[in-house]
Amino acid sequence: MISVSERDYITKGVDRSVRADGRARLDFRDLNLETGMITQASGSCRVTLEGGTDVLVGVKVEVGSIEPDAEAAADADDIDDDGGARTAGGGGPGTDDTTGSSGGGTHARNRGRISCTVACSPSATRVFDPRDVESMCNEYSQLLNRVLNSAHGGVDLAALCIVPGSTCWVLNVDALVLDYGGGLLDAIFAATRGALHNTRIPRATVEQTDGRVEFEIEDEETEIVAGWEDVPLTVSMSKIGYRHIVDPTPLEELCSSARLTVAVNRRGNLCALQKGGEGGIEPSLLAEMVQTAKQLGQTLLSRHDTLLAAEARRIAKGVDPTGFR
Amino acid sequence: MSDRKRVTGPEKSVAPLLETGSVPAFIFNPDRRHDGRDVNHLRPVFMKSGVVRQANGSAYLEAGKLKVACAVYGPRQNQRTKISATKGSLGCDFKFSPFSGGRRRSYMKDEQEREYSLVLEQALSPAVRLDLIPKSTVDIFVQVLESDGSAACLAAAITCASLALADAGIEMLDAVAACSAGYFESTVCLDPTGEEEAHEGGSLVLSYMPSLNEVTHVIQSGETSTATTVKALELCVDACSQIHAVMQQSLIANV
Amino acid sequence: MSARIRSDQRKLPSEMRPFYCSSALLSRSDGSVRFKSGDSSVLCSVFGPMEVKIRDEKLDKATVEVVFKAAAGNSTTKERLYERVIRETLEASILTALHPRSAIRITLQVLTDDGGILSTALNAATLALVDAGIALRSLPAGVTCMIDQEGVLLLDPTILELEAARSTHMFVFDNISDGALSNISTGSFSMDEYTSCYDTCFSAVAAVQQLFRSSVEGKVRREHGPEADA
Amino acid sequence: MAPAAAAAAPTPAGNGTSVSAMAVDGDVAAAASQGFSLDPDTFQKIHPAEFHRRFLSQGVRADGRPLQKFRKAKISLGPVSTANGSAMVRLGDTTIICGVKAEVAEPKPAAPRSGFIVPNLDLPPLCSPNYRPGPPSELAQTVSEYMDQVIKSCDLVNPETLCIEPGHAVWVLYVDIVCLNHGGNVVDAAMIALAAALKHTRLPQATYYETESTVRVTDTFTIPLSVKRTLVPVTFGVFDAAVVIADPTAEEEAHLSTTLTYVLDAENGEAAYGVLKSGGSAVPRDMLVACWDDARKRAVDVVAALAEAEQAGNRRPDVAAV
Amino acid sequence: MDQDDIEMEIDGEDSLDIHVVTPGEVVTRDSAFMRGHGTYTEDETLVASLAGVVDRVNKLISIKPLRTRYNGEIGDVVVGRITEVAQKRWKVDMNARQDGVLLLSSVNLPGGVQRRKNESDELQMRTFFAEGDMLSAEVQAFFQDGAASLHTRSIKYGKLRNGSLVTVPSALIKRTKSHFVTLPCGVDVILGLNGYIWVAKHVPISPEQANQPDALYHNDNEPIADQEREIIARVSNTILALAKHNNFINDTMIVYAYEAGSSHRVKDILKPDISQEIVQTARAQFQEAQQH
Repeated sequence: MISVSERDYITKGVDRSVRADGRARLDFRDLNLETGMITQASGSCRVTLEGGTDVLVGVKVEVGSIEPDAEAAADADDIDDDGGARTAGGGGPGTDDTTGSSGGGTHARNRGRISCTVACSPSATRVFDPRDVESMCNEYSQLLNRVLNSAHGGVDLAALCIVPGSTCWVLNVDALVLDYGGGLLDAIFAATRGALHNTRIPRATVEQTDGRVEFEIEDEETEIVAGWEDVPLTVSMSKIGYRHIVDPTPLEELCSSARLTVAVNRRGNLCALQKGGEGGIEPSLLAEMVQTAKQLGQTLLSRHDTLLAAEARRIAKGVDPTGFR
Repeated sequence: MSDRKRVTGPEKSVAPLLETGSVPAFIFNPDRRHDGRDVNHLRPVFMKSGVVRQANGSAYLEAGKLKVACAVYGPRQNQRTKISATKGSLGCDFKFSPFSGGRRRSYMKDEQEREYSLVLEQALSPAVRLDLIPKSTVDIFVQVLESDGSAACLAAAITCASLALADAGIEMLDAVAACSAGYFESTVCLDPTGEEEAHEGGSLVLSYMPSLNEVTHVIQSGETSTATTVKALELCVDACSQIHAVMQQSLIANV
Repeated sequence: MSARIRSDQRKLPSEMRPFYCSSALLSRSDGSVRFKSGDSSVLCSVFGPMEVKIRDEKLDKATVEVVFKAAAGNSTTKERLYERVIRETLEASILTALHPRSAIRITLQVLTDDGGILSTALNAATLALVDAGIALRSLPAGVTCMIDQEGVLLLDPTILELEAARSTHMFVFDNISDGALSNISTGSFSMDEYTSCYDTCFSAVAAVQQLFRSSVEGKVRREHGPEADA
Repeated sequence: MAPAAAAAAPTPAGNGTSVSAMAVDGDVAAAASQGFSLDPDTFQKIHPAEFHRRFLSQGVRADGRPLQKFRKAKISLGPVSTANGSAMVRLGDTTIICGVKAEVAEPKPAAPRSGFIVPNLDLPPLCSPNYRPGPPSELAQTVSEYMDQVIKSCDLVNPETLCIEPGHAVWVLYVDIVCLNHGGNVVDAAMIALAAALKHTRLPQATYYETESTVRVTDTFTIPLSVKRTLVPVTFGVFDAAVVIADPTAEEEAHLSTTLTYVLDAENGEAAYGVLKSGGSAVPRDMLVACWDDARKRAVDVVAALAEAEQAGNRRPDVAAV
Repeated sequence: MDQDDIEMEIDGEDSLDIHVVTPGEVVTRDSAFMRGHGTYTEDETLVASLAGVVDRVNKLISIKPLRTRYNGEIGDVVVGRITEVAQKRWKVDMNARQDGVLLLSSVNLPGGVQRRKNESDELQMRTFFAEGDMLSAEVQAFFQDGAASLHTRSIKYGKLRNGSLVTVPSALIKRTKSHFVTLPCGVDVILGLNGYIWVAKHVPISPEQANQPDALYHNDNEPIADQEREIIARVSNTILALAKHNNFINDTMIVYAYEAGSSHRVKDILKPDISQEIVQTARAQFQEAQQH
């Protein structure tokens, strides 16, 4: 909840580019990141923001079967549904179709998939109506699924295939929001990218013996997730008054009439665009926000890569993570 | 777990696979698409309001093969107790009929339907004068009878729901029109069909209030450059204005 | 009729299986009855009039709830159809206006199913309502019959017989109306066959009604002692 | 007197106007003398049962139909091109759309050649304010179940004709019936839609490949289903345990003492595949027989509507009109 | 630590050390002590029921928990947010176990202190305080159920404007002479003992302005210059930096820390190393001042 005068104070501050915590409109808070603190997971990453937001992402790699429906759906004459599957993502049959079925759906048969869920720990969100939390988690899960499972999500899905047409790796990406202090979606993407960087997949060797395909999994030898560096980060912009800001605090989120989330990859391309919130945005402002987000995204990505490199060095040195201490 | 509240068939069934090579290769021609349009054209759209008798407002929309029905009930007493007293709320429910797509859909709401319900709410809320109906809710039910492109379906649902809201006499700042676009490399293709959708590199759905010149919702997937996205936004804004005109006509026709 | 012997040693197509009932079996419920027709048997318990959920509350009459549980397995739409038929049948017989804003809950548990389970359950429910002392306008009773592939009408068929049915019919009559309260017929049948099923069931129900009567008399005698006879 | 009567008389839409104006004359006189009258809409809201009773006592109904008149069944085939078969049926305001989707499943070991037909009626919250999102209502569940029992027991489609490869693969036909507008008597509309959609259903040519244990199909739907019979459901409502009305509307349904549904054979009205009467007021034997006779006449009309739809469908394969 | 050790130290007359106990730990077996808050007795022994510091006043032993929700005392100045407008009362979130209650009869209404309340006031309660509004108030009494009853019947209490809220653990706020301070940098700070701190532009109110009918409850902020916004933000961040390092908060501490951080940009104050440096400098300065 927020009072009228607080709203006015924040809105005018945003207009003047002096926010309540001293940041300018397009300043981010410091992002802290640590990887590999969950030993049972194939990969993990925790991202905290100054001011409370705390997100933990675990990646669990498991062997799954390529659903025969994937092909059917991708092939099915002229009808959408595979398009549906693209957005449905998570575990649903027909993981992907964007590269299409012109090749008789062979693509869909040679791919792994990523299944994402976002959950909120009750402590993080006790101020909200549980239903709002549920729909927010659903919205974010959907966006993660849609981005990561698309052809441009970064992760090389074809590399996750073990036996074409039957077996593949499934990356279960589970994001848990431990605390909420605004700017959640961007933090979830940052933690997801970090966790994928940290993920190690066991090596699978495929053998063919008299027509039967068998594969063996060696837990000792592992591989990194191919294409993690192409996973995009999101820049969420909140429209307050007639201006927009990044990385809002909870009170600023309450003052925001609309949110535009833009996923940007290191090639500087947009991978997703999604508006949230209850207000409208003029088309010209929308275009401007897209441009801004692209530039900010590039900066964020290079900063993120630096943090991950530092983490990689720490792990290489064998220094234990701080974890939850 | 099987659904005990419906007549059930065998435990598991799958859509059959097509014979290999039975589908002709898809070729995208920006000037002449499979249904004869070029990339800057929408499918001809038909709308009619007032189709569900017992609803407070309703509408039916047809664009090519795509068919969507929507009914609006309310404003009625809010079921949720803990809701801000000063504003009303929209309850949106988006459902694909089991037979509406390539693969049979379950009656249970899947992730996509839940997401689309949320998008529907987000796209319509900026237009509805919720401040005038405190403590009440307006329930919007959208049923897709036949789908031909999921992005196009979402856009059609938003347009159709907006028409139904107008039919229900619910005060709005402006009617919301929505349209979809697909990306083929750097080409932006308006209102892609299901077949095109299966081959596109990404898509965008834009909801727009023409009179107020405000975008109420936008959602995009797939990788594009900013220039392409901006182009798509412009194209969709124009297309939404066209759809808006059809909405007005159909409302006037029903008066 | 030929000396055809039915699947369970009954001699005649129009012969019913022996049926019994025993009441006041369960101490927790307000009324309970086990009704047995051949090898089909159903246990029914009645609770009420009692507190009703606000959602189901009716201002001018009692809410009748029926729960039907099959002998094994989870409830499906089949049980739901049975529940609806039993509820709608009994709602018309119970004097619901006597108990506004309250609930009467009827729970039916199939113990063994050997055909005609819906009519057996309905009979159990009627008697359990009587046992619970709930005011009734009349006593509905149900009977099932079938027509086999040769067109022979068999009354009160067993499961084995039902497998060869061309059509099956369940009728409910009570002791005051001159018509059917409920009827479910499926299969393939002609109008003549339908009317003869109606007639056969109508007269068969009289026998069930007779049992109802003696059961009620027995109950009264037990509870009130010899003065009830006076 | 006359102006007061006009104000108080519920005016039916059709040919019953004069009759119904008379129907309430007596009361109107009484009401007018007290200087009190109600307009028809208000009267219907306050005393809905009485509102209908007055009409029926004069042999006419609120929507202008005579007691025994059915609403015309409007049928169109193939409105949904994504389905293997589909039909849309309208009875007055009631609109129902039925789509058949074919999928492949393993048969049960006990019946290795038998396919499945799975009918379900969906009454979504869209169609009426009485339904809320969530599990299907009791009506939807029980009608679905009854339809399932009827089509199984009358052997509408021989399940063995749905066999692709004995013991390995059979067709499952999901018959999903969605109500878009609940204007009363959804049972009739649903079953007509089911019968029409099944007749309209075409399956692709399917081949079972043993090596990969999959079924592959051609991309065109060509093979019609062998539907043995045409079912025609006919529903009557009984008002105050005595007045029989055909094909009740949603407003009438709320005040009926019982309903009576026959499922007749379209070709031979002597034969039936089902009767459903669940509780409520008793229906005497002669009423049952009389209604059956009326139902036969209705069956003829429905069959004609079906035939008309088939012809229209042959001319234009995907007719779509709501 | 061995149980006996604790007992020994507590029994020892001049023990000034801080003792931390955890629930279930025996505090003392000496039956001469009285059971206070956060303890219970079992078989003549005094056992801790909270994790915290042992606090002894003569014979009374209580445990001060390390972290807890705010426990009000009569006379406390608190800052709160209206959560609900109810019958003749407002519910106020004040970081306590229960929402505080502000009765309609405990507020000053426009039109002078002496004005009688009437029914129309009940109907327009939202024009005084609406959901979300911030206010400062004093704890006046406690209800039977433990909820605090607040009042704003003083010119210094009432609706808060022209600034923003900072939240810190309530234990860090020290009780001082005045919780309303105007810092040398020209910013007003209200240190609510419940851990809510209001930082706002200093707006002097002349008596005649205060008598304007809508002076008490209007929602309009004064114009605030960018410079002033930055100072408010700086003070807010300084307070958060102090809280981050578990330092107590009072006006002098804020002033010291404010000065210590003056060379840094506002948005950098909360960076881990900078905040640590600021707090350390401020602490040193504070201790120095204490010694003089």
